[in-house]
Amino acid sequence: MQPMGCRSLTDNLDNIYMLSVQMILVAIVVLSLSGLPGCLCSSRSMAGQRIAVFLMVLASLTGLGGIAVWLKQAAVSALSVPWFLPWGQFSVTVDAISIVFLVPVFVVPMLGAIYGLRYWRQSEHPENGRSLVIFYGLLAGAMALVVVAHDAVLFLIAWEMMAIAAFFASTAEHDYPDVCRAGWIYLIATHIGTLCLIAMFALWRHETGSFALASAQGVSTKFAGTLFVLSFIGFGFKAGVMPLHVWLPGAHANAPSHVSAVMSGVMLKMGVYGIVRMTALLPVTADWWGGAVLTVGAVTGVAGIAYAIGQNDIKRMLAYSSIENIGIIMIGLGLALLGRSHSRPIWVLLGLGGALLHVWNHSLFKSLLFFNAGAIIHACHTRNIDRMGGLAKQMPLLMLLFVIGAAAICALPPLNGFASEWLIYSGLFDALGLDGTAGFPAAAIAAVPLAMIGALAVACFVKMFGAVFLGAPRREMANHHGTLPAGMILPMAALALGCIGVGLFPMMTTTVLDNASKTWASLPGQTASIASAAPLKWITLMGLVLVAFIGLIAFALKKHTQTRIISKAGTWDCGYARPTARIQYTGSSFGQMLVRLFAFILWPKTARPTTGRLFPELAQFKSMVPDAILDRVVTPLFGVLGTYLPMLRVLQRGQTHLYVLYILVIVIILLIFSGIGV
Amino acid sequence: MAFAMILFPFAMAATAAAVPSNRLRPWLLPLTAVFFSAATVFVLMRPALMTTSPWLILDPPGRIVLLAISTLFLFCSFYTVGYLQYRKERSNRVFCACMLGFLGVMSIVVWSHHLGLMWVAIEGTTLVMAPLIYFNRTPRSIEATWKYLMIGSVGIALALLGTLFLAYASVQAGLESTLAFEDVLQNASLLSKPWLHAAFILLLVGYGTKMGLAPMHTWKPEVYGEVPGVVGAIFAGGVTSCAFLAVLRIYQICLAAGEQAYMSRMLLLMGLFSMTVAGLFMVNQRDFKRTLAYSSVEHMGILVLGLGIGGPALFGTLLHILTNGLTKGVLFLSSGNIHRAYDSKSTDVVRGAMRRLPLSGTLFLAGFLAITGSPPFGPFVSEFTILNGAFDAGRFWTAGLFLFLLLVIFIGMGKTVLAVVQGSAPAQVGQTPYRDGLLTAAPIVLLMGLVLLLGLLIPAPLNTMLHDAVSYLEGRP
Amino acid sequence: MTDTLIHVVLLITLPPLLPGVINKTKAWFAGRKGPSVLQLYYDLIKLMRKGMVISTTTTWIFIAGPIVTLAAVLLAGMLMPISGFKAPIAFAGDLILFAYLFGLARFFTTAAAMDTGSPFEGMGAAREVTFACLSEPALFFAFLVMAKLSGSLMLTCMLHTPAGGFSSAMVAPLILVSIGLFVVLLAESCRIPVDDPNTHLELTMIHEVMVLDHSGPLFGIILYSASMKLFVLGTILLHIVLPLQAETMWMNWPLFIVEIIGLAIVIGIVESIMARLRMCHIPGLLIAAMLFCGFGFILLMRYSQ
Amino acid sequence: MTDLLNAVLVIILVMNLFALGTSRIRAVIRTVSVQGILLGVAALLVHQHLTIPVALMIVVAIVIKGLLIPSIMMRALRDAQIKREIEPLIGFLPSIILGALATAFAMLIAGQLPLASQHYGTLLVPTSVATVIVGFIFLVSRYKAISQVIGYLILENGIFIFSLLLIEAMPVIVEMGVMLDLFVGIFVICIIINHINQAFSSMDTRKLVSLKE
Repeated sequence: MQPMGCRSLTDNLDNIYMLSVQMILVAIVVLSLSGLPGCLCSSRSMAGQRIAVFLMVLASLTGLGGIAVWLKQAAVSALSVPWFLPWGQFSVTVDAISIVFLVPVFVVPMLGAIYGLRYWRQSEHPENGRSLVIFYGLLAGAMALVVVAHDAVLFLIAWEMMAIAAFFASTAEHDYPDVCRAGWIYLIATHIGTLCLIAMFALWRHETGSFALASAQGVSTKFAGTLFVLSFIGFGFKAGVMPLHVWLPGAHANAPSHVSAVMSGVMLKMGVYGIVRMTALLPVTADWWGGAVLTVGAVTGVAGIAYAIGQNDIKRMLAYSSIENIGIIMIGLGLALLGRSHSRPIWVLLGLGGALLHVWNHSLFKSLLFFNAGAIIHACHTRNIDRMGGLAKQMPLLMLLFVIGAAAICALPPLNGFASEWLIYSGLFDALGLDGTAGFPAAAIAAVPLAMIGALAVACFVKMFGAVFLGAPRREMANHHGTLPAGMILPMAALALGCIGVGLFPMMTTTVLDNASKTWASLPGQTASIASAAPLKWITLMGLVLVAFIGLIAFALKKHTQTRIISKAGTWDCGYARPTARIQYTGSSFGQMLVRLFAFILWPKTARPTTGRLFPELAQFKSMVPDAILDRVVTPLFGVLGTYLPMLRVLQRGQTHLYVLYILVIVIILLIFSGIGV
Repeated sequence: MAFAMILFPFAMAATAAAVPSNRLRPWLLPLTAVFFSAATVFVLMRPALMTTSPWLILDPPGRIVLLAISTLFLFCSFYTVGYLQYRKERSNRVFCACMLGFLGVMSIVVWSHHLGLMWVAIEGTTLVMAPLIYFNRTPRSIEATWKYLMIGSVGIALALLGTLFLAYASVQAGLESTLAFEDVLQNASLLSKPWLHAAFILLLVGYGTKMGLAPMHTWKPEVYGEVPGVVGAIFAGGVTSCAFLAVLRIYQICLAAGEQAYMSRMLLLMGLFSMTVAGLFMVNQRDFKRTLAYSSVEHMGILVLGLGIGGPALFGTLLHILTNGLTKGVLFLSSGNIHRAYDSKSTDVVRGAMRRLPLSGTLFLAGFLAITGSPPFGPFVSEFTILNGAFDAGRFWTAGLFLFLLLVIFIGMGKTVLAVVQGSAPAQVGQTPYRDGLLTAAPIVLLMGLVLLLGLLIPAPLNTMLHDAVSYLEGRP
Repeated sequence: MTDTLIHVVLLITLPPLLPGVINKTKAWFAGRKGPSVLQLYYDLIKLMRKGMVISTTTTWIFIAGPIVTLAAVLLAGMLMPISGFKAPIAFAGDLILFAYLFGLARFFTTAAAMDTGSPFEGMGAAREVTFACLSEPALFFAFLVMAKLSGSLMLTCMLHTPAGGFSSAMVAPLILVSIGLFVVLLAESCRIPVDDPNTHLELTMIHEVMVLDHSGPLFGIILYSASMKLFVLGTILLHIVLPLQAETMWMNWPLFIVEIIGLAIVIGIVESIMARLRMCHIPGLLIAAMLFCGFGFILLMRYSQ
Repeated sequence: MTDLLNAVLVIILVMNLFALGTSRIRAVIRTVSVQGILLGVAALLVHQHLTIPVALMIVVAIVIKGLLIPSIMMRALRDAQIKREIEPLIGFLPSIILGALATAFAMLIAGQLPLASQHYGTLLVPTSVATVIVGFIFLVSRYKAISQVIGYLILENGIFIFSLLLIEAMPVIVEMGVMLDLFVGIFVICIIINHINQAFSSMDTRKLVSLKE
């Protein structure tokens, strides 16, 4: 992906190729600064937020326009101006890969901002509303910059701006200890990641001689491996790959819902972008890269969704399911890497194509679901699904949107999740070596965990759906906002339409995906396009047929039952005299069997009451699924260090004469160290 | 010119001692600082003025230190006015005089091109800072002053011994013995090695004590914990930089003597050790001012580490003098405000600073992010350059250790800082009247702006200054 | 064209026969006369005539459940080939759609069960999704094997016997896979030993308990699509177990009918000679099935190297 | 000439040990002041041909080290009304032994360091190193603030002894600066001691441990 030369800003202002880059840059600047005008307005008024949202919408539309312009000519367009840092240049490049990731960056935050206009009214949150608006905009802008940066230093700066903005945005309510803790864990995790990246880029410069993120196929295998590992760890932290995901559930659960939506729907993908970008630049020769990514992906996927089933906090469930989806993306990416190392274009096409399409899809349905969760929390004033229930009656529209999102994330036809997973499946099956060639059957086995993920996802989202919307309300929902404001519905509706659209007409996306995979790897004989590799038009057809069947049957049934008596009665109580809402199957009880099944990875905590004696008093049974890595490995480790390291403080007990002694000692040590033959 | 820049602050100090009004006196600082900074800029633009006498030359490294300190002092002086308005209860005569006195002594250090004179001046800084530590007149501040004086004097005594060794190195080599920097540099290669080595060790330890390298850093947490924020800023950004300049001179001599390998071992050892100690002592640190002290230890370590790596890392090291100084200013001044507002330094009491003091709290947090090397702030640029230098020098393990220690320090420091700024203030906090005022907040904002600027671009003149300094250090014309 | 027509006709008419056959077999084993083999047809007709009682707790999901299920199973039936003939709908990768259609059906069935708010139906739904998580992987292992054998991603080709029959090397994997698939078939269509369709204790049931509240035409649809699911999965299994080919093409139709009825009888026999497993042992059974298929795949890979 | 010088230096060494050994602070201060005067004498001995500035410097040294500083310390002592050092960290006898060891060690080190031709045979280097180390022992082992100052003074004396080696190298002005710094330093320290005495009503540095981790 060589940029078309590096011209200076002035002499390519008139160049049509540059138009798209310039539009995108403008969008980035406006997005990043969108919150600042609000500082002039009162922090209790809505004015600031309104201005910010207006600017964000404007900027995002500009950015999307830039993407459209780019798609017209679909050539790598680069822009670079000299920059007064010890190193190199301010240079940005827009190529097919950037485009793929730019789309969600410009779509989701915009919708989130509109949603936030109703969900997080600055007038109702004077203490944090303003800073939230500022950092929300900065987050969006920084992410866009990350995607187009073509210089390692610029990339790092954008990357850290993104991380910090996300930190401030997600800890908006830092009065609550949980929020602080989650933010702190996130900050540590992201910093470790950044340090890995810093090391990686320093090594990169040491190897390639410059910070330009230009193709480096000449790098020696050893260093390529090191660079790959460093970047996979560094970006893996952001993407939330197991076991580097520790920060993710807490941060997502404690952030305001529209921030969670952006973090989960877009920011995690920046980690994916990083891996995709680096693997595009590096020479992929060894097939352990692909194998590793594939394995990690499979583990991440299954473990992620298993954890999701174990939770009862709606946003934690969604967060873990994001981890699962990252796993799916990694499976696709791993297959593509194998395709690179075995030079099998078809695997690259299907693997990378599926992964990138899933990036889009996940950003659609996951932000839809987070918006939805926000509305639910708004209504129920709790995040614990075991206390909800029967919401469908109050909010039928919300339920419809939820069903679409849930079905999509379970990859059920005819929605978009199915399209991308179908591509990945096809690629995995192709890895069997169907056309008699050797193939890489070990990779094909990944189809099995993928299937398991699908089934578990159904379980997870039926649990959530049932516990939140269906059945009877478990406790009288305190002060409902019976109807949702349109400002919150519209963004969700837009996303839902996106899910349906991509699900029914996936071939609309193929040109971009083909471009991206060509940019990613140019293998001999890589002329085929995804459309030719996998008959996507059939997906459309099947989707329509399915819808038609459902319609027909429903219609027939309606016609048929018109003449019949339809009587209403209470749910059959199986002869139990006085059923109450509390005897319903809760989310926890729904997931309990699976939790026990997966106990070997989940390590659930259960507190059993001991009712041995006669006349036992009131007892209660508690069970929860904490994050094994975080709560059983990381936290204890830090605890131990926190208790034992401070013991060194005996060295600083305030006695001056000891301090003088240290000086004498170090002199002697240095004399010895320098070889006291002086 | 040198005399002007040296004598003017002393004259102003004398005036400050003479002025009777407790209210007007502080304004002498901004006045002096403005003129001094103007003079600094004036000198930096006219190479002709940089040589006054064989003993008083403003060489390239000196320029950078001068720029760093006078900038820091400029902002601190305005802050001081604001600060002293809250300390009406006691006379600020000595305080102002000593602040100005420091400016004078500092400019001797920067100008002096004679090792003996430099030693005298640096000892001078020790002496002028002592009354500033003692400003609060509490038993704790007496103790702090005592420790500072004892440890500082012992260190400086070793530095003197080292200086004498260096002089003797030339005598023993049968040369005309001298301490004039240029002459020593001229025939550095002829110096008698054993004496040179011994001298290097003593000077490193001696001036290292003033810098606050571990394990000679022991005075730092005690002192920084007690002094007013602005004095802390002068310490962490000014005094330490002066001492580092001294180390730079020694480095240059040993480099000229072809002792790079020998030095690197020592410097890397001291640097990494200082960073380690800083990191370990930051863990679960309750007193946020002590945390800043350890952060200062860490950054002295980074400077020395940069020297140890040498060659490719020198640029970053010199830049780090500037970035570290300014960022330390931000941190100490804002922490001073927070301390004033809560009347406590313990994170058990000090919470929710971002709610209580939106400006100072945010600046404190931003300063933390900057000092721990997050892009896009100045320290990131310098530390990243040092890291790249380490890679270019092929010192991969050093680089790895460096990054790891940075992580440890980030975690250690972050816990304290976040505890301070986040959350909501506990109820029982005594309601002090303090609110961020123009004079106590604006300077910090501007400093932060500078730090951010240095992270985004390095002005061309500064760039050339740094490059000059590097080539000067490496003895290239 | 005619083949397609016959396929559709069989798909729509034949399924209700299978439960009848199964029950007849069981009755015969128990020495009873038992209901007519056409019993389910009668039941369906009766149910269709009835009205409906709908719980006040429910929403449209309750009604959507059976409808979506039927649609999904129907489409799955269209994807599945019958003996030698090409399936009405066939394209590369249709096997994945096939599998996920059952996922779709499961989503809405269980959701409809949760919709009633009845604890028992929730219990059933939980069991349904839990066991599916184990049977799906087994199914996909089987798919992998078939795909490798046939070198195609199209059910029609995958299930079509290669010209020279299977090489002896392939027999062992195929046996393992067909055992696994048979267990999956029993689990998915809720037969003993996994589930007991005609028990009357809600606590022990899986599928039946989920539909407690459905009545009249809706219940009819449910029973019908359940039998169709049995039919579809059975047909898949038959392709692997008995890849017989009549010498003349049209003879394949009657042959197939005989085969499928035979399968129903086998299931009946299994149901009569086995007892229902305890709920806590069912995962073990399904994991065993998964391992069978998995070993089959690994064996196959050994051979194909 | 050299023998005479060495004799003086030996006396200085002995005084170090004496200072280490005695518990009467007053006596220690006297020892140090005498040491200061002896240093001046040594300077004269090192210098065959005397120049005005050097002579001046020697006089200053004698005045400051021998008279001024001791008198300041005496006053501080008077204000504090203390006579004896409390039982130090390292007892008196052990610290004498340590001092002796230090002297031996110093001889060893000095043997390692090559000397310029004109300095062969002088004990200057070992004496100075030994004195420096003795100063350190004082600083480390004594509890009374005043004794620590004495230790610092002994340290400075050691350094001064070394500076005799290159008395012509050091420009007088610098020497003056050094002297001045030393003087002011001690002066300030004594002021602080005074304050310590008022604030803690004692000179025991073990009371100065409120600042710590």
